[in-house]
Amino acid sequence: MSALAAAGAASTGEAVQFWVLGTIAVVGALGTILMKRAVHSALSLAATMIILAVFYLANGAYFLGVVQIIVYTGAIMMLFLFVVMLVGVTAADSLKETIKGQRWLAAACGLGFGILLVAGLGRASLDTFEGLGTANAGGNVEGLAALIFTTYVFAFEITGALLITAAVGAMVLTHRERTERALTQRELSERRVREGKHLPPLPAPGVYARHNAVDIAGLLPDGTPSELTVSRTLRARGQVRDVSRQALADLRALEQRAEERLGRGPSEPQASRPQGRKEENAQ
Amino acid sequence: MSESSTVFPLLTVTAALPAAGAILTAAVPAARRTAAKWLALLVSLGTLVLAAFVVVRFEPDGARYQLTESHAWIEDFGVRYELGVDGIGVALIALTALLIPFIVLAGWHDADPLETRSRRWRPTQGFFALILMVEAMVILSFAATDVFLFYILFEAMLIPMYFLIGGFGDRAHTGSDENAAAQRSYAAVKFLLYNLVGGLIMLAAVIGLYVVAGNFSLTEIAEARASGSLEMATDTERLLFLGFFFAFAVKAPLWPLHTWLPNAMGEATAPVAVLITAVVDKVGTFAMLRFCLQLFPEASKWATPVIIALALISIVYGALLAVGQRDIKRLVAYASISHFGFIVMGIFAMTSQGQSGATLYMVNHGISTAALMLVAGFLITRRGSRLIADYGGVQKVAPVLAGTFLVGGLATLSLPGLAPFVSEFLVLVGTFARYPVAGIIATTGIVLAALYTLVLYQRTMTGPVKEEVRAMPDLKARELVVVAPLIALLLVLGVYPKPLTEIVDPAVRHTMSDVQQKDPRPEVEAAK
Amino acid sequence: MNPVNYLYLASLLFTIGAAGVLIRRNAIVVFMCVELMLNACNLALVAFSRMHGNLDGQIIAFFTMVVAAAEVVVGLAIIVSLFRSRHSASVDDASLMKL
Amino acid sequence: MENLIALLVAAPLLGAAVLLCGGRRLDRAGHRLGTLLAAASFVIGAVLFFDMLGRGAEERALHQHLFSWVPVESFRADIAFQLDQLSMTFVLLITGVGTLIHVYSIGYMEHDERRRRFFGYLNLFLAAMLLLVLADNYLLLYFGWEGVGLASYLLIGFWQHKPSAATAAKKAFLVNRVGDMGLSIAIMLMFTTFGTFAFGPVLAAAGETGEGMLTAIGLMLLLAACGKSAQVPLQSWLGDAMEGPTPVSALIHAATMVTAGVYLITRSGAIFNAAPDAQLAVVVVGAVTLLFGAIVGCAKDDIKKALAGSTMSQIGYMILAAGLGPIGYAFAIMHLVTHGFFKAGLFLGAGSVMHGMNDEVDMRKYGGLRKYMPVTFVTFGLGYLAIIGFPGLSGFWSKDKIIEAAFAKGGTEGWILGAVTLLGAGITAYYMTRVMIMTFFGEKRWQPAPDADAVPSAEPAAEDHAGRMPHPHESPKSMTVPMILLAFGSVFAGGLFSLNSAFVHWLEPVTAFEHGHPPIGAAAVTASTVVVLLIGVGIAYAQYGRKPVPVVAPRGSLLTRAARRDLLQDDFNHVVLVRGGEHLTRSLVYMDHTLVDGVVNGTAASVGGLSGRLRKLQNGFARSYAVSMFGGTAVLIAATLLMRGV
Repeated sequence: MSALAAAGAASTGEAVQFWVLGTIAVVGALGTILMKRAVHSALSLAATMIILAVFYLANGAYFLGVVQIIVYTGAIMMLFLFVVMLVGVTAADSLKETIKGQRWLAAACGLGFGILLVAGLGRASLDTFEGLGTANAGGNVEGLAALIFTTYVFAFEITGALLITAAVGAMVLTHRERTERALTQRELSERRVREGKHLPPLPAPGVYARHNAVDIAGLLPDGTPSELTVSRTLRARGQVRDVSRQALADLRALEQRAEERLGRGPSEPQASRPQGRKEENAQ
Repeated sequence: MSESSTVFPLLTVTAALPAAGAILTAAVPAARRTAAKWLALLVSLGTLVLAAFVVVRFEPDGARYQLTESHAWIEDFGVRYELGVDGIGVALIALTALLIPFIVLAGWHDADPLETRSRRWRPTQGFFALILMVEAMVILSFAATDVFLFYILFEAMLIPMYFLIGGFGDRAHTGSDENAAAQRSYAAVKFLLYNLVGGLIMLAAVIGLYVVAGNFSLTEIAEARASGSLEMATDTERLLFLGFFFAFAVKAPLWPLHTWLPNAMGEATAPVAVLITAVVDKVGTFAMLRFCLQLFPEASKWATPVIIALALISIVYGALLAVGQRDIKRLVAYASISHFGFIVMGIFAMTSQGQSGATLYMVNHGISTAALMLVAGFLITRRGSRLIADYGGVQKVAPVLAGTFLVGGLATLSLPGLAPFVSEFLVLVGTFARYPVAGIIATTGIVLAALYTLVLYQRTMTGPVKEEVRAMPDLKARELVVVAPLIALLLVLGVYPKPLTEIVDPAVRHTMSDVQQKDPRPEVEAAK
Repeated sequence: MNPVNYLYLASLLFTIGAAGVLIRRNAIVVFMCVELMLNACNLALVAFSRMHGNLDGQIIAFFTMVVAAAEVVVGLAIIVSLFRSRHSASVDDASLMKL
Repeated sequence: MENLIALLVAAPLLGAAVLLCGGRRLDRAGHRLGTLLAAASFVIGAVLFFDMLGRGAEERALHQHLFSWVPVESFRADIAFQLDQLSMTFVLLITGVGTLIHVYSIGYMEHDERRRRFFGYLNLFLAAMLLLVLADNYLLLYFGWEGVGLASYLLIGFWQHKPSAATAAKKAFLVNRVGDMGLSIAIMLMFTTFGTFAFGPVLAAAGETGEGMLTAIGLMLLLAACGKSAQVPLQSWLGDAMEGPTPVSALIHAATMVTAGVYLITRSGAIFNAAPDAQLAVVVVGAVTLLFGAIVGCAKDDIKKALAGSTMSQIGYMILAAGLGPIGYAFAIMHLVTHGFFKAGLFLGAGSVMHGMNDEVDMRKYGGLRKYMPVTFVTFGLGYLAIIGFPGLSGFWSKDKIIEAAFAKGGTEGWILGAVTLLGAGITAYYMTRVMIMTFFGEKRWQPAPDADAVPSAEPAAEDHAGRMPHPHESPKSMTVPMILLAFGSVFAGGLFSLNSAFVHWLEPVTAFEHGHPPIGAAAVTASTVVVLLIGVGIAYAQYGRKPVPVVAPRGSLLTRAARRDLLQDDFNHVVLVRGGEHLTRSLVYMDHTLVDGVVNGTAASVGGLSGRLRKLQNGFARSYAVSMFGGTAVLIAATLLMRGV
C-alpha cells in the first residue's frame, strides 16, 4: 500500500489485499441481500463498507476512506441498526417471494446487467492509470478542499442545504404531535369498564416460564395459548413463542433430570422399562 | 424574413382586439349579462373595422406578403412570430371579421342561463368570450407565415370550439335533456378527437419539416424550395405533404374524414354551427392552399388525382346524404361537406380559375351558409325542433322568414346572381379545363344541391300550415339585422365580385407559380 | 494487478445491490441495498479518479456520500412513519400505485 | 341609344326589388307599379326597335358593356348586352305580351292577398327573361336562364300552401337544373375550346375547331334547350307547371320562357351548322316532342294541361325548324312569335273561363259557354283558328313555312320530317277542336265545385263560390282587353311578317337564311297541310261535336290512358329516379352512420380494450416496477454498447 499516492500500477501487496478483501466484500454484499434477518444484513453491509473504505485508502482517496468509515459505517449503518431495532423483525423478512416471477426476472435482469457492465468495462480501454501522485502531491485533503471551495463550491453549498432539509424532513416525518392529553390510568380503567371487556388487567404471560419469558403466551384452562397474554409489539413481530408443545417437552426434560439427580436404582427402571416397552408393543 | 416589420402591427392588433375582448367579456360579472353581450358585439364590430383597415392597406399588386411582422420567439428552434397576408388571407380575415358580429347577434339569447345556479354561474359571458377567442385565433392563423405558429393556433382553436360545442348545445333537441347532453358531449369529443388526430399527424410533419428545412418560416422555406436551394427527397416531401394534408382534410372536412361535422353542427347552436363551418373549417382549406401547395409543390401535384377523386366523392356524397337527412342542421352540414368538396377540388385543379374560384368559394360559402344556417336557427328556436317533418306551411305565417330562408337556400344551390354561383362556376371551369370528367361529374352536384335545398324548403315552408307553427312569429328586428346584410352581400358579390377577385388573383398567380403550373391554353389558340 | 479490477468489483457490487433491491421485501434491507449500490458507484469513482490522476472523481464520490446520507435519513424516517401507520415495513404492502 | 338597353332590364328589375322588399304598404299600389314598369320596358323596347329600323340591316346590332363581372385571368365574363334583330324580336314579344299579361293579372289576381308579390315575381321574370335574350355571352345568358327558372319556380309555386303546387314548382326547377347542367358544361367546353364564351368570338371561331367538339357543345346546348323548352326527355315538368296561376302559364309556360330553348339554339346557329350530328339530334328531339305533346294534348281533360301539351308540340315545331339550320331558323322564331300571341291568348281565354267557372279546369264539366262569355269565346276561337293553322291566320303562315322547310331538308330525312310535321298539324287541329267544342259548344255539363279545401283555396274567388253551382260570367275589362289585343296579334301577325317575307329578311343578318326548296312544291305542301287540318277537325267534330261528351271520362284506349299519364314518361321518372334516389340516399345515410363512422368508433373501442389489458401489467408493486426500470436500464446500456460496437 503506497505511502501517500496510489501509483498508476498496483503493487503486488495491493493485489493480494484486493483479492482477499474483495472476496470478503462480495461475500458481505451477498450476505446483505440473502440474510433473513435485517440485523444480519446490516452487519454484513457494514463489513462490506469497511472493506470499501480500505479500498479507498488504497486508491489514494484518504479523506474518503476516513469519511467512509466515520460517516457510513459509523453513522449511517448505526442509523440503520436503530431503525431495525425500532421496527424489529417483521413478516417482510422472509425470503419467500410473493410476486409471481419476480425473483426470476430480478435474477435475469441482474445477471444481464452485470454481464453488460463487465462487458462494457472489458471493451473500454482502461489500461493507463495516471495514479494520483501529482494530484495528491499537496496532500489529499488539501487537494479536495481546493476543488470543493473553488470549482464545486456551489454544489457544496447546495449539499449543505440538502442536508439541512433532510434533517428537518426526517424530524417532520417521524415527529408525532400529541394532540390530546395522555389518558390517566383511571380513565383507562373507566374505558375498559365502558367497553365491557377485560375488566381485570390483561392476563400475565410466562406460565411455564423458565426465564423471564414475556414471549411465551399463557395457557387457557383448556391448554390453548392465549394471545392476549403477549405484548402487542411481540405479536406484531410474530415473535410469540408457541407454548403448548415446547412447554411439555421442557416438562419431560425436567422429570428426567430429576430422576438422574435422585439417582434411582436401575432395577425399577429395568423392571418398569420392559413393561413400558410391552405397553408400547401392545399399543 | 427580415426584422423589418411594419410601423404599426395592424395584423397583431386585429387579432389582439378580440382576444382582449374575450378576456374582458369573460370578466363581466354574472348579473351584467347584457353588458357582456354588448361588449362582445362592440369588440367584434371593432375587429371588423380593423379588418377593413387591413383590406384597405393591402395593395393587391404589391408584395406577395404585406403588413408583415416578424419577431423572434423561440430562437433555439428558429420559431418566429411571423405574420403577413396575401390576398387570400386578406379575403378570409375580412370574412371572419365580417361574420362574427352576425354570429354574436344571432346567438344573442342562445346562452342565457335557464336557471341561476350560483352567483358565479355565467354561461353567457363564457359563450361570447369563447366566440371572440375563436375569432382571434382564426384571424391570427390566417395571417401566420410561420409554420409552427400556425400549428399552435390550428390546434389551440380546438379548445374554445370544444367548449362551444359541448357546453352550449342547441336547446331544440329531441328526447330528454340527459340524452341531449350525452349526444352533445359525444359530438364535442368527436370533433376534438378527429381534429386532434389530424393535428398530431401534422405536428409530426411540422417537426419533420423543421428537420429538413432547419426553420419554420413559410416564406423562407418556400423561397428556398423555389430557388432549388432546399432539396427534398421525393418520399420525404410526399410524407410531409400527407402529414399536413391529412390535418387540413380533417378540418376541411373531406370524405371520408367528414363524420364529425354533422354531429358537431347538429348539436351546436346555429351560430356556433356557422362558426364551425363558415369560419373555422376555412382554416383547413386555406392551409391547403397556403402550406401544402407552397411547401410541397411536387408532392401536391403527385397527390392531385387522389385528392380530386376524394373531393368529387365529397361533392356527390355530401349532396346525396343531405337529401337523405331528416334534421335541418345536419342537412346543412352535409351540404357544407359537398361545398368543401368543391373548394378542395378547385384548389387542387391547379388552374387559376379553380384556385380563385376556391378562394371565392370559401368567402361565399361562409356568407351563404351563415345566412341559411342562421335563419334555420331562428326557425328552430321558434318551433323547438330540428326535424324537418315538424314544419310545414311556415311561409304562410312567417313570409319574411321563409323568404330569407329561400334566398339562403338559393345561394346554397348557387343560383346565378348570388355570390356562390360565381365561385362554383369558376371552380367547375377551372377543374374542367384540366380534368374534364371530374368537372362533368361535379356538375351533377348542382342538380343535387337544387334537390336538397328545394326539398328542404318545400317540406318546411310550403304546404298546409301545421298546427304547431300556426302561431309562429315572423323575423324580429334583431334577426332581420342579422340576415338582411348577409343577403345584400350575397347579391352584391353575386353581381359584382370584382373587388374580391382583384384582391385574390395576384395571390393565386403566386401560388400557381409555386406549383409551376400554367392554365391549359384553349384548343383554338393552341391550334394556332 | 491492474487497478481496473476495482471497477469490476464495483460493477459486481452494484449488480448485487440492484438484485437485492428487487428481491427483498423489507424496506430497510432494500435501503441497505441502495446504499450498497451507491458505495459501488463511489468505488468506481475513486478508481476513476486514480485513473485520470485528478481528484474530481473523489469529489463526486464525496457528494454522493452526502446525498446518500440525506437520502438515508429521509428514507428511514419514511419507513418509520410507514411502520407506525401500518405496522409493517414491507414494500409490497404499499401497493397504492395500483389503479 | 345603346345605353337604353340596360334600362330594358333595369325597369322590371326595379319593380321586382321594390315590390318584393316593399312590404305591405305597397299592397294597394303594387300591381299598378309592376304593370307600369313592364309597360315602360315595352316602350323602351319599342323606341329601340324604331331606332334599329332606322339603321341599315348590317349595323343594327347594338352593344352595351356595363362592367366586368367575373374577371379571372383568361376567364372574362362581362355584364354586357347585345341587342340585334333576334334579341329585339324577343324583347318586343316579352315586354309586349308581358305587359298585356300584367294587365290581365290585375283582374285575375284581384282577390289574392299576395297580389303584390305576384307582380313582383312577374317583374322579376321579365327582367330575367330580358337578361337572357340581351346577354352578349353565354354565362350572362346562363344568369338569365336560371333567373327565369327561379321566377317560374316562384310563380308555379305561388300558391305554396297547395302541396301539388309546391311539388310542381320543385319539379320544374329540378328538371330545368338538369338542363342547366348541359348549359354549364357547354360553357365550360367553350371556354376550354375557344378560351371565351362571348357570342361574337365563339360563333366566329366555331369553324376553327373539330366537329367532334362542336357536336359535344351542340348536344349540351340541346340538353339545356330540352330542359327549358320542355322537350322530350325533359318535358315532364310543363304539365305540372299548370299548377301556377293561369297568367303565369300564359306568359312563362306558353309565350316566352319555354321558347328560350329555341332562342338558344338559334343564337348558337353557327355551332349547330358546323355540327350536323348535333343538328340531327335537335331535329329528332323536335319531331318526337311535336308528336308527344300533341298526343298528350289529345287525351287531357284539364284544359290547361291540354294547352300545355299543345305548347309542348308547338315548341317541338320550333325546335325542329331550328334544327333544320339556316332554312329553318327564321321560321322557328317566326312561329315562336305567332305562337306567343295565340297561345298566350288561348291561355288567357282558358283563365277567363276558369275565372267564370269557379276555377273548374275539367273541360268535361264545361260546355255551351259561348253564350255566357262571348268575348272569351271569340278571342279563344281566333286563337284556336290561328293555332290549327287556319289559312290566313298567324299560325298558318309560320307553321306552313316550317312544314315546307321540313320537306326541304331533303332526302329521306326530309320526307320523314315533313310527314311528322304534317301529322302534327293534323293532331293539333284535332285536339284544339276538341278543346273548343268541349268548352264552348254542346250542352252545359256544369257541376257544383267540390268544397274549398279540395280546391286550391287561395285561387281567387274560390272560397265564396265553393260548393255552389257556377254562374259563368264574362271577365272584367282588365282581362278581356289583353285577350282582344292578343287575338289581333294571333290573327294578323303572321300575315304581317310574311308580307314579302319581311320577318325573314329582318332576321337574316343574325340567322343566315337560305331558301329551302321542298321536293314537292310549296303550294302542294300548303294544300296538304290544309287537308290534314280539315281531317283533324273533322274527326274531332265527329267524336265530340255530334254526340254528347260524357262528364266522367271513359276508360279509353290504352293509348288514351297512357297519354293521360303523359305517356307514362312521368311514371318512369318516378319509379327510376325518385324511388331509386330515395333508396340510394337512405342506404348512403345508413352507410355513413355504420361504415364511415363505425370504423372510427371501432378503432376507439379497440384502443380502449388494449389499454384495459395493458392495465393488468401495472400490479402496483413497487418492486415489479423496479424490475422494469432495471431491465430498461439494462436494455439502454446494451443499446449504447451496441451503438458503440457498430
